[in-house]
Amino acid sequence: MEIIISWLGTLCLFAGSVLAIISGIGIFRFPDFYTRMHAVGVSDTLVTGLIVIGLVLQIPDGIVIVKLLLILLMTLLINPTASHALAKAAILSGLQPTLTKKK
Amino acid sequence: MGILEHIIILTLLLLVAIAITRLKDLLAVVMLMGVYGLLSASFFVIMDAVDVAFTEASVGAGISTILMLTAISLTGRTVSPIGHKPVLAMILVIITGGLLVYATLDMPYYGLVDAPANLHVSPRYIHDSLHEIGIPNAVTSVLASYRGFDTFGEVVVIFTAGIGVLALLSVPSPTPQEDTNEIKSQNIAMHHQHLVLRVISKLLIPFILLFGLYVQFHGDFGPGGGFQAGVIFAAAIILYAMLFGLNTARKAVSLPLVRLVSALGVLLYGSVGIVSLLNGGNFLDYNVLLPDPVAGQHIGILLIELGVGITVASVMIIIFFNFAGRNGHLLNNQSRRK
Amino acid sequence: MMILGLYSYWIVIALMMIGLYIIIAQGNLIKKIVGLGIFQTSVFIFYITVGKVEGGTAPILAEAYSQYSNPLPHVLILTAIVVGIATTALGLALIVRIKESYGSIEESEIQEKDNPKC
Amino acid sequence: MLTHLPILQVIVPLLAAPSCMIIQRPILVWLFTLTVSGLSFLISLALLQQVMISGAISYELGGWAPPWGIEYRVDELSAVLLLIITFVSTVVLVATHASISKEIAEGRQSLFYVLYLLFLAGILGIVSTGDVFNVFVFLEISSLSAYALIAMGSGRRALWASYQYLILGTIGATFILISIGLMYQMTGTLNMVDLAQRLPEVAATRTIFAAFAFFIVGVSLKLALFPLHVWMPNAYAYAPSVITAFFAATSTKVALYLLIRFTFTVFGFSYSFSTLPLQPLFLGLGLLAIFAGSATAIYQQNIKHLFVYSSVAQIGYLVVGYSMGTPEGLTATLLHVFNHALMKSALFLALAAVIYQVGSAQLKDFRGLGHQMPLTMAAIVVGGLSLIGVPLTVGFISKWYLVMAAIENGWWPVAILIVLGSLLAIAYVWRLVETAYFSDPTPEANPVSEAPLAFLLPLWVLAGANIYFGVDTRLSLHLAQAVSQSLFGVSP
Amino acid sequence: MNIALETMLQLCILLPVLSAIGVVASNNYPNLREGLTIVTGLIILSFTISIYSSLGAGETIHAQWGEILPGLKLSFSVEPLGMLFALVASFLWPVTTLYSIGYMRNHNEKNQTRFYACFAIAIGCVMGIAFAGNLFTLFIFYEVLTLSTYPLVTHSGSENAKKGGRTYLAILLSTSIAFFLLAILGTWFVAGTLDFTPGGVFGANVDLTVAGILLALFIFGIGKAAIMPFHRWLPAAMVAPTPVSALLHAVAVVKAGVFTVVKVCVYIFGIDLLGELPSTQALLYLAGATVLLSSIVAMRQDNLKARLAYSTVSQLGYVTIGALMASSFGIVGGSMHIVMHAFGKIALFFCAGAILVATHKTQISQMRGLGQQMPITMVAFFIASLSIIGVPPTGGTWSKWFLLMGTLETQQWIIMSVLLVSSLLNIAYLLPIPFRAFFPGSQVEQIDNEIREAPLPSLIALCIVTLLCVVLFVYPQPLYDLANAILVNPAGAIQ
Repeated sequence: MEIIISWLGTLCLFAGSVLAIISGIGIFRFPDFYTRMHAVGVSDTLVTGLIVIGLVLQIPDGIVIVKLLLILLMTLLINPTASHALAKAAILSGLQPTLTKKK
Repeated sequence: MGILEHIIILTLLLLVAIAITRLKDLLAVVMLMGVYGLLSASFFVIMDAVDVAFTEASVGAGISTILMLTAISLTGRTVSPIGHKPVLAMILVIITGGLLVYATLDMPYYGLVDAPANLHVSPRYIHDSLHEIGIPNAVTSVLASYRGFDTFGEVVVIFTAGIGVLALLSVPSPTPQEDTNEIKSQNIAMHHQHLVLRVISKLLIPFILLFGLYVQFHGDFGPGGGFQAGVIFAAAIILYAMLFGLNTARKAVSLPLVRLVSALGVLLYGSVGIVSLLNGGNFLDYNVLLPDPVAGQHIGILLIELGVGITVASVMIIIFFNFAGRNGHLLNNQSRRK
Repeated sequence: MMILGLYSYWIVIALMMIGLYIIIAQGNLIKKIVGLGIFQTSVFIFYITVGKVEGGTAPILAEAYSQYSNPLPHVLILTAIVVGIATTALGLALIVRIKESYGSIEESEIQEKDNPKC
Repeated sequence: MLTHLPILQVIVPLLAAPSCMIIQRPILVWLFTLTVSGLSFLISLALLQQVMISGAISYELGGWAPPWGIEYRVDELSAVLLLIITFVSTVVLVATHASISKEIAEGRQSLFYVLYLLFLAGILGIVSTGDVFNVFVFLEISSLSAYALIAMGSGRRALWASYQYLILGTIGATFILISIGLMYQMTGTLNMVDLAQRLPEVAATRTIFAAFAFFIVGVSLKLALFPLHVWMPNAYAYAPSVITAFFAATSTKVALYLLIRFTFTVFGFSYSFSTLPLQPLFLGLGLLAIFAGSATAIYQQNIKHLFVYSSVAQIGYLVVGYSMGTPEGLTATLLHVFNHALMKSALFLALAAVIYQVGSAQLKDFRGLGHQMPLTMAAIVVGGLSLIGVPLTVGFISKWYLVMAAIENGWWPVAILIVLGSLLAIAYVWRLVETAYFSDPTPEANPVSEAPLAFLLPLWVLAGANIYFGVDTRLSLHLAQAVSQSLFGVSP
Repeated sequence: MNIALETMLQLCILLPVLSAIGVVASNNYPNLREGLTIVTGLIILSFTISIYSSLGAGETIHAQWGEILPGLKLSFSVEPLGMLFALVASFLWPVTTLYSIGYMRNHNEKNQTRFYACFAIAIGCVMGIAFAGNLFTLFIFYEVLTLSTYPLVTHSGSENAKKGGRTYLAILLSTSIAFFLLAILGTWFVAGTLDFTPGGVFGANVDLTVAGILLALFIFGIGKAAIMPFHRWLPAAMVAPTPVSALLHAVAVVKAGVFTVVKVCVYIFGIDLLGELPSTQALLYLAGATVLLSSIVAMRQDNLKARLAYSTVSQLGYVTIGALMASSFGIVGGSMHIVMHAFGKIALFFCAGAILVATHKTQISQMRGLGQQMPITMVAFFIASLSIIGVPPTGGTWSKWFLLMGTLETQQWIIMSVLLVSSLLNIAYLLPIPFRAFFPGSQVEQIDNEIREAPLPSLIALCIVTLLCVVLFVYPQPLYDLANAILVNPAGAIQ
């Protein structure tokens, strides 16, 4: 049983890391501000989620789990807000999304 | 163990630093500065320096970034390229660096257990502090008791900075009449813009304050202490000011009061020392505060940490408010003006 | 062995020097302050590296561990960090005032404003 | 309470500073500050007397024995420095209220006093602490308050000067921090006495050499030793007048104290002077400073600049005496520390008075002041003669000892150079005196009256001291010799 | 009166300072002010005389004013040479004051108070120099003398005066600080004492080269002795009001210079050592050169005061020569010349001043035929010139005579010829003035009868000093005794 849980944890951690890398690539590859932000904003939340869960599964210790879950809660709250704020700032400062792919 | 993380983090630090030298956009520079702080904080974690990491994260990545952002919002964000080739600077730097590298050649290797630094003074802190001070966090006990006077100096330094900023930037606060009008208009303007932000932050701020208090009083047992707590506390207020407008925030925490409080923090710290003087001990000797020395140490550390927290928080607030108040506008209007 | 034992110091020195270089070479006042920050932070890293003990853990005493890293450098650096932020704050305040009264934050422009002839 | 004097010396002004925030009203704050400074002057007197009787006093902060706790250690050198600092500060403060009320906006005056006290506490702490890291902390307290105080000066140039000072000063402080780190790494201690015992074992290492080099560079920056003096002229010239008087008299002295303290107490004389080429380096730089400083001073139109450059030269004298590495040389240096503090505070205070009355301190504004402000100008003349080193002034005494020390070292050329250096002083002092006494005021200049008593009183206390200690040298000489003997470990 | 001699000695130095204060206090009452000055002068004169007589009675007088640096006291003692100088100065002070009252008032100068105050302080310093018991004390008063006379030189405050003052101060201060102070320090270092001791302070086994260097430093350092190339200040100082030039630049300052030279030669080096030093000869020739060159320059001056100034430079050379010849005759001649030249030259300056006041003429070429209007002045001028030249019946004869004896004694033929030639030069640049005045020669300009003699006080002073020039010829004995005593029994008493 232990083994399976810890393996699940490892899996989550791995998946999270891969996702993180992918979103990192996304930042570079995507054409304009908004799409890049999309890449980060969406995936990051998921990444942190996965990693936290992974850790929880790895370390079965009461107080630690509580702390981790708190962290998860915070990120779930803050990450989207941050992306929202970014996008808003971009719009307010008059940055137009490029709808057609640049050549 | 360790080598991998080392190389990764240190290389990242190097990259960031180099990027900073080359960049021409101050906003990016400042952001990278924050990244640099965060990276070094995580490096400190690897180095077992959790308290330092905590502080560096809250200061290097937090407050100082905010201050710099505020500053560039006032000064503009473009850097005009340097005309001349800084050969002299290069030479100077190379000489200095060369000297340092030369110095390393006789250094004890990294992490050596029996390096002189780890043999002479520090063993006592590790072995005896538990029954001399009675709190598990050796860093806190050294910080607050063995070298308590340094910490007092540190508080005074931050206080000095606060006074200095006041002396440089303080502007007479607006008359209540126009004040209220301003607030109204701003509120209306902002309410539409920042609904989400406001809601979320309203949600968060209590948590932040709570966390601040936790850090403040948990410092004896885990990482944390007055300084980090103060910064976190200030961060909450700053967040509030950013979203609800400086003047609203001024309503919540009046600057004159904050000034007074910042002084009181230092005085609190000092008076602990004075009391121990009067009880017949030396300055900052907590053993004499209570009949039982260890209990005395406890109460003493608690009080001075409180003093630190109060001063740091209030000074940070002073600094930020004076920066932000420098140009009558609200802070986040800056981003539009760029 | 020497490389293994000292490389971290060398990288840290490199960081310090980058900071110092920014301070001296850059003409933009804010960038100088940033350089100052990097310089100081790197010095902090150096201190902390000195205090690290192989196989040690964070100096929060518990029965579980016997080997701890050296707490003293941590304390010193806590103080030093505060000093750093204080300096930064003051420096930025000065810059804001300079911008207001000179209308620029470029060393060269300010200097030629101060003595126009030369 | 007597046993607590060393710490009281520092925490009295340190705690007084935040208390000022509570008082608020400038005039009251001023009186409060004055009282505090006077009090710490008394404390320093008591300390000096104790030290002279019983030798160095050690005080364990927090009751933790060094090297685990921080130790305060007041020996002859520290005691003398404390005396000088507190004396000058008190005297200068008398004139401060009047001068500040014209130079600084009403709302910021109380802040000014807070910073003043913080600076005072900072340098007092540097001088009395026995822990190298504590030195760094208090160095920063004093520096930060110094930047702010300078920036409060009139005009935008003050801001720019203060910024430059901030950058260079911080670099200097960080260098010192690096040096402390290296020392700690090699010895594992931060306590000066302990360091002194443990350094010799590792003295041969390249690390300690680097530590030494970094310390020297850092402290030379703070000391404004030529050619690292670039920050000083503007910083002092554009600071509020009283601040210039206070800084010029004390802050470079404190840097010199650090230099002496580290090279003699921490690294040890033999290491500092035998193993390393410290002597020729400082001798050369000192002589350069003397001539470069004086030569630049001659061409200044702003009298504040003029005297600041002369300070650069005077620092040169100090360093030359120090570089001799003999008890006589050190005695001469310490005498000059004492005497130069008297001269410069008198001169700059007089300038403050002139600025208070005339509004600026350009050379042309001095035309005819000899008749309009006789007492102030007379004080300037006394100070000037002292700078030149005319008999019956303190300047002569220190110059006499400096030259004697050089000759006893067999350094005839140096002796000659020192003497020639003082000729340059004639040039720049006399330009001022001549303008003040023998040229009539420009027609458009409106008539000026003598400065108020608030200036004249402290001014003449200082000018009188300039003459008194030039005639009766027992006190200053006794102190200087006691200090150098204690540093060289010779029994007095 | 029965005041202890020590007290008198100290009062001689203190009184002038006190009177200076008094002068400043009595700013608005000119009569009180000048009266005070004269009275002080007379008191001091009486003091010096009584000290002198007691010296005859064979007492030794010392006084001390505490220790400035360990081993360096402000000490005073009376010995013949100093006595000589003190007598001259203290005698000429009241006379000059008398003169300057007439001069300043007729010339209605401004800042007269400052003038009298500095004047008094200057004399106090001169007294201090005369009675100084060691080099240190002497140096201090020497410097203060420089500073206190600077305002007198710059008195008028005109651009020209300021320039003069600048040169004056620059040369005097810099030479004294750069060389004199260094020499003193060197002496202190080598000999371990600065007290004036008969026969010199250096032991038998002193390094001659070092001592030689020190001597050179002394001779150049004592800028007031106006040895070339450091003589420029003296002509520059002629921008001062005439009484100042008269007292200070004929007597006090310059004589303080040469007095110091003699004193150093006798009491620091001692003439025996002096003879052996390598540098002595060279310096002797330098002094000779000074004498000749300045005389030649003097001939080419048309401004009377300038001419007198250069003549002073050359006459000072005599004294230095006398001192450096390291022979008893030389010393006697030199020290006597201090006195003789003092009287002669002050008389000449008084005349110049009188002419200036009466006719506002400064150029010699304008003075043809002045003899008719101001006979007394011109006669005085004639006699004084004789004294400077050194022909009977004037005091100058004796000093020149002893100097020549000295050259004979030491076989300094070159120096001897220098002395002779320069005497001829003196004739050439001094005598024509009175001659032209009385016998204008063929081209007689019309003479305006407006011109009268100078105001009475000045005239009286003028006559006194001129008379003394003659008296000193008839009755030089006490002077000679003093001068002789310098080497015979320096302790003091004269038999």
